[in-house]
Amino acid sequence: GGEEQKPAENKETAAQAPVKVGGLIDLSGPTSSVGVPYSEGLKDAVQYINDNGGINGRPLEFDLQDTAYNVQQGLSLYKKMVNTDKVVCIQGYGSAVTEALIRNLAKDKVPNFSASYSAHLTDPKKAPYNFFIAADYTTQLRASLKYFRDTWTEERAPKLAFIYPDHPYGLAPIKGGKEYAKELGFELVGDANVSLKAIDATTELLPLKDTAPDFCWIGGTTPSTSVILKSAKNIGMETTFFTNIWGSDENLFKLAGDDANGAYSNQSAAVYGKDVPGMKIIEQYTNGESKMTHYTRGFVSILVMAEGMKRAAEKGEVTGEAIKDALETLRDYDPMGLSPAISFFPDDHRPNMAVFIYTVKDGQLTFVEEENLDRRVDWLGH
Amino acid sequence: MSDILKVENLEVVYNDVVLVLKGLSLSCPRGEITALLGANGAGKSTTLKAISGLLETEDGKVTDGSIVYNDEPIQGIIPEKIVRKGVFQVMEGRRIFEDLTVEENLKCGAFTRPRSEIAGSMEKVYDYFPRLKERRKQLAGYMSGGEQQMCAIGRAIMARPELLLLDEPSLGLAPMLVEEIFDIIKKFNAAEDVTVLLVEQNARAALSVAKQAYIMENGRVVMDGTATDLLNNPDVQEFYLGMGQSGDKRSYRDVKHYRRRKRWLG
Amino acid sequence: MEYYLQLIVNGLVVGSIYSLVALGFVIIYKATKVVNFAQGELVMVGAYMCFALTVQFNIPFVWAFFMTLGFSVMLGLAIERMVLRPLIGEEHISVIMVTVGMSSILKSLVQLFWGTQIRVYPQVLPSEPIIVAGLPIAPVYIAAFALSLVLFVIFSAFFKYSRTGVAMRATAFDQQAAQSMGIGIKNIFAMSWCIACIVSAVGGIILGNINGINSQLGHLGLKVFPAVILGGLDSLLGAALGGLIIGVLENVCDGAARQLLGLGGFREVAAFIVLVIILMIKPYGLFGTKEIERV
Amino acid sequence: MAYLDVSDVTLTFKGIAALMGVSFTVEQGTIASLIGPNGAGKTSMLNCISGRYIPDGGAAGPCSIKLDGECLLSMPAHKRTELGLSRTFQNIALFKGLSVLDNLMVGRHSRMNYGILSSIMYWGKAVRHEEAHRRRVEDVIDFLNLSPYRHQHAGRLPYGVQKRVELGRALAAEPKLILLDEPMAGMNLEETEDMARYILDISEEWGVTVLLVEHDMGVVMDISDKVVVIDFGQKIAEGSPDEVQANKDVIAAYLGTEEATFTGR
Amino acid sequence: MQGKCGLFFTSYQGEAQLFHSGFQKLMIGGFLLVLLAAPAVLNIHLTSIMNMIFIATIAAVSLNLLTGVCGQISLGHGAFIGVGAYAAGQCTLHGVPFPLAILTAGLVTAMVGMVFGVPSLRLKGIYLAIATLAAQLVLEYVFLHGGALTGGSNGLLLDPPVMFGFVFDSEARMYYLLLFFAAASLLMVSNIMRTKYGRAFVSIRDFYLSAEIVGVNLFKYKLAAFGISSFLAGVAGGLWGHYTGYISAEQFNIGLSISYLAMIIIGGLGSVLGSVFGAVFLTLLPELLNVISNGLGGYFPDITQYIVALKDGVFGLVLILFLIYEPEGLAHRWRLLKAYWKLYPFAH
Ligand SMILES: Nc1ncnc2c1ncn2[C@@H]1O[C@H](COP(=O)(O)OP(=O)(O)OP(=O)(O)O)[C@@H](O)[C@H]1O
Ligand SMILES: Nc1ncnc2c1ncn2[C@@H]1O[C@H](COP(=O)(O)OP(=O)(O)OP(=O)(O)O)[C@@H](O)[C@H]1O
Ligand SMILES: [Mg+2]
Ligand SMILES: [Mg+2]
Repeated sequence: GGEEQKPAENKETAAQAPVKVGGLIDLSGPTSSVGVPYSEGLKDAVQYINDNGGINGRPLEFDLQDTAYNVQQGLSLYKKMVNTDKVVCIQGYGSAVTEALIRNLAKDKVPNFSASYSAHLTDPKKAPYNFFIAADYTTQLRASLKYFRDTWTEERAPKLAFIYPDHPYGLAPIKGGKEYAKELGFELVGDANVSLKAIDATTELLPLKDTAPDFCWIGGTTPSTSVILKSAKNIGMETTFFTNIWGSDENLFKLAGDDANGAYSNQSAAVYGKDVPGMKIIEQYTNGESKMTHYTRGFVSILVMAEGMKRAAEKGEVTGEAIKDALETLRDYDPMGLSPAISFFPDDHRPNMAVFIYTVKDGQLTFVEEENLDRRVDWLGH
Repeated sequence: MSDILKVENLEVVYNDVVLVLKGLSLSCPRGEITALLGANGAGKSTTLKAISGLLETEDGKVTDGSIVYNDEPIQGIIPEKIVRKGVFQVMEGRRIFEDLTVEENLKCGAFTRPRSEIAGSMEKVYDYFPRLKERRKQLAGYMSGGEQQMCAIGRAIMARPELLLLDEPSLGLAPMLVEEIFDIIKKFNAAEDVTVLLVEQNARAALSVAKQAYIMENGRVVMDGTATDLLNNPDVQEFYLGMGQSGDKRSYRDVKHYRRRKRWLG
Repeated sequence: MEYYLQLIVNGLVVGSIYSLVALGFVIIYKATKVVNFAQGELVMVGAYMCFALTVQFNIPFVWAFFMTLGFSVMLGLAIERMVLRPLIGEEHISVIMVTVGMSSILKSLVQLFWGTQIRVYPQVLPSEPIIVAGLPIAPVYIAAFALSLVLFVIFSAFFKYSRTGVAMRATAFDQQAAQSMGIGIKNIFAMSWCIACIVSAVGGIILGNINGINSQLGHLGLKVFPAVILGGLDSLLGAALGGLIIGVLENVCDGAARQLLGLGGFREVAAFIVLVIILMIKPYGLFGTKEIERV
Repeated sequence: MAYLDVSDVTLTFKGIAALMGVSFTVEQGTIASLIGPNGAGKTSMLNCISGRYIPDGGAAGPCSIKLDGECLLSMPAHKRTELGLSRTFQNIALFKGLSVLDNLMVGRHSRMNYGILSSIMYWGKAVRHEEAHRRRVEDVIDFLNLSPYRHQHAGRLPYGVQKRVELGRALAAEPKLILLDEPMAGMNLEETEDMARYILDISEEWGVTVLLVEHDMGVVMDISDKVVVIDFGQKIAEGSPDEVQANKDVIAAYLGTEEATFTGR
Repeated sequence: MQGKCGLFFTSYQGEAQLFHSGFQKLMIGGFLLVLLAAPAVLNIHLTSIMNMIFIATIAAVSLNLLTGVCGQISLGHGAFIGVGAYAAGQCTLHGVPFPLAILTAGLVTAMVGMVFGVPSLRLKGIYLAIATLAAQLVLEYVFLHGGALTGGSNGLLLDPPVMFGFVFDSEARMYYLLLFFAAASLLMVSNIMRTKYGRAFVSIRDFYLSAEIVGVNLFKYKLAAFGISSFLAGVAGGLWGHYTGYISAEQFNIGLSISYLAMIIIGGLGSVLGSVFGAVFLTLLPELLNVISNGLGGYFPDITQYIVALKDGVFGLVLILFLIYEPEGLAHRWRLLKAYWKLYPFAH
């Protein structure tokens, strides 16, 4: 990383033409409660890059726009950014917009770092210009399944149930997850759909309760997770819940209180205050005000993009295509410990096969371990 | 004998463009029935609305002239205040609250009166209109035109006004009911010594109860006098009572194709 | 079968929330003939107001509660004066759209002052569940249930017997005629909006106790439509029952769909489908008064 | 055989009887009047004939309303128009959003038959029909002296004119039988005379059969060939104006005094 | 059909024409020329905005026919657009030529629209509105659970339209395609409005009781209104899908339906021209807000999030202001302007 450059150099380089990056984030609308912190992460990271010499002397110019969870808005903004403002890279966010952009990206040769971690985006054949910095949803699910299987002591097969919203994002990992669960010898005992807007999940949980699962996957958002945990407590459902990165964050304890205790939470980025070099920088940029993991992931997303740009710059022109090629040369790039190491290959855009497994203990996310899977080809894009 | 209402060269404009009343003047002697006759669109209803303050909701404005009630000017005062002063208008076309019951309609009539009065007034209304008593619990909307008109006048009785403004009470009523209603108006006027300003198309009926009358043509009073004078006035007889020269009623069959229109010299 | 019983009980539980919000909706409609698409947002604003007072200015809850009611009154006045009075007597769709506009304004104001992140309420009600039909129920819901019952009784009486209530209905039907009766329609409208805002605020506070609040709380407004329409737009009884019925319908249909058809996520649509079927049989809902059409 | 044949029509609204076994006939080309106290059921009767209400029993059993021998009850309201039936309403029921001209054109709706495609293309049949029908409508406009209002929105016209437009709309449909519900209500003498004249012309020149509901006894007694009186949903008299005027029941139930005929104006 | 002053007609046909004075024809012709020339000067972003406007125009005018002209409030129009998008998408994915695909989309949507229009025969006003809201939600559900038919949660990826070997793969090319369809649908609706169908629709809106008596078959014509309106909605949807190249359930949510209603309200209920104005206005509004917020964002970097919060509010505010101060919509204002110029300089 170029973070050790001395301030002296910025002065002379500041004059150089900036590298333009467009941000298409839901700052309003249903997903904005996490979109906003994520965007803060992006902004601070850009600031950090620029404070440290930018892209080999050229500053990053970050144009953050609100997509308001609206595909039309997203597309129209994208066209403006690419055609009028000539951005070379996009920092994207929601699944709807990301999906809608796939082809335009390929056509315009502009990479997009999304926060929608759907597996099919990792297959360059389908989405050549899509990148992201966290293990895709399915991988996250698989990783925690592996973890539970490994820590499972009893004779009988562990019983597994899935709870997820009936929604593109919720459905994405289910198929792959179930296959792997069978492979690992879980016994699948049932599914339930809990809407992201639900205020109560008793009805959905009742049938599950009777099947007495040992583990329960919750794909959703923090509020829906909290509803599920509360309802579960309410009907006295005893099981181990685990969620993906959107399904639980620092808000969970606030919402669910003690009912959240014992639940597991996948994270792809370090929780605020974790003792890694990157966190020091973040603490400095947020002057100690605690941020959610979404912030950290935003931060990492910029770091990785910047790394790609720097490599491209060393080869020559910083174009979208150059950035893509450069990114595909990344091998175990470590974003200062803020997330598992990241690699991209020309035929495989899975950043890594690893997740941080956290558990909720009395109002805190406590780090358990980093679970690593092997990069199986048959999992690419599924 | 004093006038309870004095309207002096009143001018009313709708939507800031249509000048409808062009300097209209009239006065209502206390305790009497005064009739206001005139062709369609002459401005009769407008006059009443100007007095009761209901113009504002129709984007109409009093641009000139004065309306003096009990020796105090009342133009520009909001309707509910005017009602509380004792001026009550029975609007053209009944305007009853269709999805309220008859009883509830009457209740609304007494909105400005103390609660203690309601029961008593309601009995009085039922005395005037036994028909309403039978249907007290029925939704007013399902009653026939006549029954609705009774309800409308019943509301006025509930309000115990000093000055009652009636706009075409006979509209769409059967002959017998017309008489009945006019009798009741007369009774009401006598019993409660309420002053009545009566707007009518049915000149004959109106003049039969009124003490004095005004005739208006597009926005101006063109003739006034005691009811008897007007009844004997040949012009009135021809154009408002439909009598031939001979003085007897002329048949509608004989009305010629070509149409004459008498211009009044106002 | 016990499963379905539980579904029903739970449906009633969730339905009680719908009833609560629905009542506010019907009160407005009865008194002003306005179909209020901003009902959910009114609820949200109330919730946030109380949140701000209790958490941000840490005022004791009881005080905060009454201050919220006071604020709701002001909100009601403001809305009536600025938004709806100018539209007195416009057609259905205009009034609908004006409330739609209002809803997005309220939404954005909430986002402006409190951001989009999730806010959590101080627990004012005990969290120990109470067992009903073998199903533990959080006291929040009991409260909602009781509250909607009380509101229902109070306002039914109000609209039927009190002169103001009758006047409100009269005004809703024909404003000019009401004026000619000496009814101050402006006060009437203002009053009904205040009432509605208060009811909504209370609903919001109760909601806040269920799963915190965020800028999306307003969605509940949409969920309440089936309830009010099913019951009949102008019927308080309809709103109260409609809410419960929809709650149950959602649950049972959802459960049945999953058990019998293996369909997921049916909850969202179930209520609406049943609603349309019922409307085809009773075009004015279960208790709505049929509009009188004479020619 | 009578042109309009109403036999034993009964109509009840959840228990309340509006019409009880009313029967009467109207001969072709005549003007018949239907009178009676408020709430007697006159409008309800017109509604039954025009198809707004369906009498008890409906199309089942012996047909209680026949037009020119055809049973009306078996067909919906819009079909009856094609058969040559049209009407005006007690409270003005114009299409406020349309110009007078278009109101009358709608009146001809049942006479126009071209398909949606030619309408979308505005081509071929549509164009020809539109123009042809427009000519017919202009005739009506001339007849009723509506030309000055041709392009004005119906809703904004003075009361008297609106009543005329409504009559025009009914005429535009080329009716054989026209039902008029209190066409003179709320009109001043002059307009009443005009309206009376129009009705006479419709009947005499256009040969349209007229069924008139009106409270203005002056008009009714002068222009109608036959008067039917109903009270509380039951027919109490039927006959020539003079007979009816003399009928004790009618006087008791409706006219009040002989003079009443005069209170019309 | 306002009273024409200083304009005389020698034939009824002349009077029935869409554009009366030669001057009017000239203006329209000139305007069309400008539109045809536009892509040459507009940059890609602006062209794409124009394209969105064309699609919105078709959608708005179709909704206006149903809600503005026939008085049947629909909260499900967004979903109908969706039906069209999926239908057309499936067609082209299965190798059906584009024009045919669009036609099919229209017909399929018309069918769906009529089915969901059936309740309108018993329901009125707000009750109907809610029934259409149900349609909206049901269709959203179907989009999401349609399996292969709708691509379920992943949606469908579509290729740019191909007509007679010509590929519409650039904004500019799309522009002409969409311009054509928009113009065609406007013409179509205008024609309907000046023939018996249009009049029947209005009569149903204004006074359905007397409409029936006058001989309008309510059943037939209400369904016709739903059918025609949905047909156009389907066309708009088909174009939309192939324009954006991606269809997913969220795109056709209740919000979309609302915004179309807003368009016709702001533009003018029951007015073809109004639909255009509304579409233009509401498509430009967010773009405008973006420009403003960027402008401001330049000066105070931290306020972006506040501006974002306000955007929604501005939409609401505009809507309300229009309803209060311009209840008859932009079309009405336009008419007044025209009347003013017609009489100029003698206007007072
Ligand atoms: N709200 C309004 N806006 C504009 N013009 C109006 C309005 N109300 C009435 N007018 C016009 O004012 C004139 C007088 O109306 P008004 O109702 O007072 O007449 P009228 O004498 O009551 O007629 P009628 O006997 O039919 O009731 C009419 O030409 C009418 O068109
Ligand atoms: N749709 C309806 N529902 C319930 N009752 C009705 C309905 N229509 C009419 N009625 C009742 O039927 C009776 C006759 O009504 P109708 O309107 O026919 O009287 P009418 O003879 O026309 O009186 P008017 O001369 O005042 O118009 C009335 O008592 C009325 O209350
Ligand atoms: Mg009048
Ligand atoms: Mg009648």
